[in-house]
Amino acid sequence: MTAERREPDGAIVSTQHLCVAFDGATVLQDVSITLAPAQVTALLGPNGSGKSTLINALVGLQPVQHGTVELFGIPLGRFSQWQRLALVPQHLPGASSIPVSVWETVMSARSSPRRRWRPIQRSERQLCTDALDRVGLLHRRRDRLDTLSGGQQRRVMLARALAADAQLLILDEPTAGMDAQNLQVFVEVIAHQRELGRTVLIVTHDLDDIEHLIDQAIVLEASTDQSVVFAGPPPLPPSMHHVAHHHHETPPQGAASPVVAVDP
Amino acid sequence: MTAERREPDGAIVSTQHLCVAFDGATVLQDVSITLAPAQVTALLGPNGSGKSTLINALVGLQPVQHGTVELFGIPLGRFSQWQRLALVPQHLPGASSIPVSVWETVMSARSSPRRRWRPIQRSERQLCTDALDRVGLLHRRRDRLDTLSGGQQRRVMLARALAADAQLLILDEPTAGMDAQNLQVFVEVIAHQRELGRTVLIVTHDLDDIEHLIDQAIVLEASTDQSVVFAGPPPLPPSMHHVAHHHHETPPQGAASPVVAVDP
Amino acid sequence: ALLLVGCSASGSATTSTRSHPKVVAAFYPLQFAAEQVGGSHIDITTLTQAGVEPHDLELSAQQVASIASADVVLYIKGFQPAVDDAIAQEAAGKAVDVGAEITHLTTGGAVDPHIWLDPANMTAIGNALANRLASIDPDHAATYRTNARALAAQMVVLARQYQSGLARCASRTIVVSHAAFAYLAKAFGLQQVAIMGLSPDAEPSPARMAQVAQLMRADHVHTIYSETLVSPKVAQTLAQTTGAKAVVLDPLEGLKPGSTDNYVSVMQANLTALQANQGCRS
Amino acid sequence: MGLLDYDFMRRALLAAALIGLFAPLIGVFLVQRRLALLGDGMGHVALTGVGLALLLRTAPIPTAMITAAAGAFLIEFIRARSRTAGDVALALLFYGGIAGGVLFASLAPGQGTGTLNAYLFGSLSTVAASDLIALVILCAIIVITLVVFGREMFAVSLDAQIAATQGVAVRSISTMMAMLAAIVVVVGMRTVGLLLVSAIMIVPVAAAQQITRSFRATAALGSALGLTASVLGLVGSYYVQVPPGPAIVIVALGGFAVIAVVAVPVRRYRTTR
Amino acid sequence: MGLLDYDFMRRALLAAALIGLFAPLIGVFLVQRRLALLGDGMGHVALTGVGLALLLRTAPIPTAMITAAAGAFLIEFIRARSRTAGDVALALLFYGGIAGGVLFASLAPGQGTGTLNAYLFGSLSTVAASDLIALVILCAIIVITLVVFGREMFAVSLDAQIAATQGVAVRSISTMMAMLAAIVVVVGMRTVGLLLVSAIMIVPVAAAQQITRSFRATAALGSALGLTASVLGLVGSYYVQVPPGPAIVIVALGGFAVIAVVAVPVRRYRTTR
Ligand SMILES: Nc1ncnc2c1ncn2[C@@H]1O[C@H](COP(=O)(O)OP(=O)(O)OP(=O)(O)O)[C@@H](O)[C@H]1O
Ligand SMILES: Nc1ncnc2c1ncn2[C@@H]1O[C@H](COP(=O)(O)OP(=O)(O)OP(=O)(O)O)[C@@H](O)[C@H]1O
Ligand SMILES: [Mg+2]
Ligand SMILES: [Mg+2]
Ligand SMILES: [Zn+2]
Repeated sequence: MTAERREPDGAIVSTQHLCVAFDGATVLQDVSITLAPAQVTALLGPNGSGKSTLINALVGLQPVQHGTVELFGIPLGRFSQWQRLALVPQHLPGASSIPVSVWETVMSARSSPRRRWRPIQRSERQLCTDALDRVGLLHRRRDRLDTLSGGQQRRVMLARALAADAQLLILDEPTAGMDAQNLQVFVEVIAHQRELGRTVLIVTHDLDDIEHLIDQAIVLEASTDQSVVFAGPPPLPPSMHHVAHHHHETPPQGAASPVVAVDP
Repeated sequence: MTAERREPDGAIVSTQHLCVAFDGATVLQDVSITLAPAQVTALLGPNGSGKSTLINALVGLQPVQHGTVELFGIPLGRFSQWQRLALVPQHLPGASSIPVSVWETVMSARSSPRRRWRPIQRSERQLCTDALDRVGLLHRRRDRLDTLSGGQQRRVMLARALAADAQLLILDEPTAGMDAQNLQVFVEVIAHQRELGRTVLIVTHDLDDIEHLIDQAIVLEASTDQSVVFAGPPPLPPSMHHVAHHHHETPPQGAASPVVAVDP
Repeated sequence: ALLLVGCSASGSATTSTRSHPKVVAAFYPLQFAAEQVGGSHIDITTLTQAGVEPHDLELSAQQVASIASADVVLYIKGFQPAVDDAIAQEAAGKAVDVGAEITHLTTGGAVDPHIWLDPANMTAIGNALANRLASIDPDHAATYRTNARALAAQMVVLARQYQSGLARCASRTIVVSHAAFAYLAKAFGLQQVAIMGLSPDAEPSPARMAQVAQLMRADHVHTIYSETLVSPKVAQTLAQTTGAKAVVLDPLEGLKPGSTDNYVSVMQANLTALQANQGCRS
Repeated sequence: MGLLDYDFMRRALLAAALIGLFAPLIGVFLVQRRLALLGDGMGHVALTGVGLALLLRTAPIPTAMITAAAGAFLIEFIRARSRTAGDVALALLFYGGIAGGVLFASLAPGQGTGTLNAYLFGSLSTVAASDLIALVILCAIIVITLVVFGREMFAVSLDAQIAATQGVAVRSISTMMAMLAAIVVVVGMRTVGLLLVSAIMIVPVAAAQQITRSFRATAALGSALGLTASVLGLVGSYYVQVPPGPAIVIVALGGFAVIAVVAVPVRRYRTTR
Repeated sequence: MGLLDYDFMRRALLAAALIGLFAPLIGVFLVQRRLALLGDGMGHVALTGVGLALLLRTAPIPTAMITAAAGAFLIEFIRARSRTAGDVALALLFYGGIAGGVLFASLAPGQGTGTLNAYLFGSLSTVAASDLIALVILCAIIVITLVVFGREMFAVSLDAQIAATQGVAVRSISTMMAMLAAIVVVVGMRTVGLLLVSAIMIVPVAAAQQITRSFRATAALGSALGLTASVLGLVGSYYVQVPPGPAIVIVALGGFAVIAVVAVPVRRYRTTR
């Protein structure tokens, strides 16, 4: 890995009383969260509770009505060290007019303005190769991105974020549509990132898969005075179980409830 | 419901020795499957095993190399009763140049050539209202589709398929990115469809959620002589557990395995 | 780019053969003048084919080659951009800008290129060409000068016909669809009212059309002149509104394809049309 | 007023109102299919058709109509056969149309583009009674097609793949849309001018889609804006002495700008796109 | 051969080769950003600039350059500010450009579009040595910009939102791309003609993208096809006696068709799109 490995004392990400509204309809209300260094945080909440909106607000893609965002201790408005974070959005890229290969997609993680005057380093290529290899798609690197299956494309986007070699990883539903084996790989990837001291924010609807990796869970709820209804280390309080665990409300033929399952 | 409720004796969908290849690379090999009337089938398999490709082949979006497809007993080439099936694709619609509302998206399910000369019926509007209500998005019907959250858009696409009031529902990963509560709604929707005698084909990576509804499971595997490695009623044989169940390979802190779990 | 420096004049070095001088005319009226002056002693090439609107001409490589190897190129500067460009590149010393000899009229601030519609200007064009031909082909200098005088005589006759033909007319206002006839009008004491400007392909404004219609009513004008190479719709519409009739008046920017007319016969046809429709007594 | 004293103004007003009202209804599908510049493209193709007609000595207007229809067909063919996006297919046709037109013109000795123009370009101030009839027929065709095929056209614009699984004949409906646009352009350019017809299909729709939330509302607002711009622009051009076509287009663009300014407080999100 | 005896042919060949080689490198970004018709649009905007210059009595070419650059800026502004897709923003500029040009021309009395054209349209057979220098400078600008900003331009074309979170100045880079295209078009139209420069940016890229699997390969193949078409078309036009610009475009379109036919057995999938 090329990037310096610093362990800042302060928060990697923090927000204070964040409010976001669309066309007058408030989506996020008074959100104050903190992501500590080298922690894995799960962002939970039902559909439409504002998880993606929060992420967009954190990285400056979404103007906010009130409140502040700080990245690496710097207010968002003055933040410029973008090479320190990497984002995987919820939506897959749409159809492209010009063919784009898997390799080019991953390599595009390396195109920050800081690297403008430098030719591509051998180590950067290595980062991309490693990232693609890690998600098991190195053999597809020469293929058009849009000829890959949905789950494969999602893994390419993950590899792209890994190739950024950033201290902060923000992943919006990275496991949606992933098969069990790749989910396993994903869990290993996140564990490895945590070992490297990286901070990770993961949006998910199914905590079970990654629960053992989670240092903190943040639960959003739509249409409340305070969007954040829980923030702290797992396990979640029983009343919040429904936003984080999929399939235990209708126990299949009387199955034993798994670990955190304290069904309402 | 307006459409006639027929219960055909023969298969709703059947394929014989289907082969599909892209640019010479074979994706589906010798696929022969049958969907019986009023049955719910789960289509399983790892990423890239060809689930979406198979679905596209079934509905004629994907030319096939060898083999035959029959819908409602009619060879695909001569099939014309398209109002009898409804499809939810894996990918969400991309950005649209012209704003499209949720209601218009759902109503577009009613635009088959057969209804060309008929004005929209009151009953058709009712179907759409019911479908949107069922997925809990009736209050969003006037909003632009692309201002909805990912999970909400997916539910709109489901409502669209329900509004088609078709005998055969084909759903490609309908539950990806759905929260637990909506998953519950989804399970109820499918149960209701089965009661109505509808045939349903669902692609999923996590059988647990819907296992109790499943009459048949079909498991695809990439790069084998025969793409279909299992077809029959659940439970799956232990060796196939990995394609259908998410989070039990790394049992979180020694949890009890749920029902079908016979881990390899 | 380096290999091009220093050989820029080599392309035209092949013209020293003592055959007929090669004359390139940019469009029809210049071709006519060349034919009259050069007769059988020169080879004439015309860049604008019959029927083509000359304004937006494009040149093929062969045509540029013909310009490059010409001895004389006749053109009107500022009228056809493609020709201007080619001459600047290939024939700077050999070109004759026939407009240079003429006092230009300006229509609304722009130089009006339609000089050929005044016969006197054709005489000037003929003389300029004869001088140039005489200098490059001294053997036939006398012939060229004689021919130019003959052209001048023809033009004098034509001008006299116009003068007498248009001497006593009920109306001296000619309403035309595009402003091509300023030189003709000035030469023979007519008043040009154009619905559109110098370019025939602009859309007329309703305000201008209403103005012209009012003016026609006030001046009792009963004719609107449209042209051969451009749509007559404007003239027709206005004619319908005012109860006038639409008549063709040829601005001679080119001949129609297959036409056997020449400059003089077209000009005479124009005169006949003007006489008939302006209420002229001869 | 004086404005309606001239029958050419009365005809112009009627023609402008008709085209302003109905062209955006086609335009909304063009924008959705990324064919916003189809109008201009079709103009070039029609020009090629006239060039061809002069070369072959056939009747120019029908030939132009046929080439434009063939162009519409070709766009959909290119889209379907080669993996080429709509706007790229249009660009191919566009540049092909110009190149073809110039080539034909230079091959048919004595036929310049000026001659071509004479066959094609109308203008609002010179609309004849017969042109008005053509326009009314055109509007009737638009309305009937939309009533009968509108739902299928919408489904195809939304998602061609899903539409195909509903039994919609995607290729035919696509081609029909492009053909309809081609007819509008060719009839329109003959009567009210190419600039006006191709711009009025698109600009009001572009203005409307900034604040609407549905396809239907976009079409309706676009149509209303088209009508307003047509009437305002034409009346303005009567007083200011400018050609009416460009005047109407400028008014419509002004409408876009006004809505853009008004819409900003309405939607303050979306920093990049 | 005889062909190279004329130095105007040597200059034409060099100009065609340069533009054929480098224009597609810009075109590939235009196609990706759905601005395939930007070339023609910029031509119209530049025309408006000349109209304005005539009205204000300023120097036409610099004014055209400035309006084209302003146009490029405006497209990105419209995209960013109003929720308007790239092709629609282009259409607005396009129709606005024509309407504005005609209006200015009609306001500056006695200036027809013919006068405007004189300032803008070059042609391959009349390229001057000074034009060649402009072209070489242009190509140098293209190469340098691509080397320095190419990666950021690619990231923005791929996904503007993600690029923004990488610290790429999306608005600036977008505007830079459009500006670059505007410069190519304005310099190109003066020297080799508008049709040729705007078509050669797009057609070879459209041909290439049918069979390539990466952006880089598309750019490279597009560039190679552009060069081939330029040289073949120019040489052909010398022998067949047609204007060289359209001839080159037709050859490039032929390349598209050939690749489309060759590509069908390669990719037999995708019935609708
Ligand atoms: N551009 C927009 N305009 C208006 N409303 C919007 C816009 N984007 C999002 N919303 C609304 O904001 C709410 C939150 O959306 P968001 O995408 O953040 O939800 P989410 O928590 O990520 O949900 P999901 O689990 O479905 O991804 C939703 O109700 C959505 O409709
Ligand atoms: N258009 C195409 N061209 C070439 N290869 C393709 C194309 N579409 C799909 N493939 C390949 O076919 C294989 C199967 O793809 P498919 O989308 O059917 O997988 P899937 O089972 O649906 O996977 P997922 O669970 O990720 O959705 C993949 O390896 C993919 O790369
Ligand atoms: Mg989300
Ligand atoms: Mg799939
Ligand atoms: Zn003229």
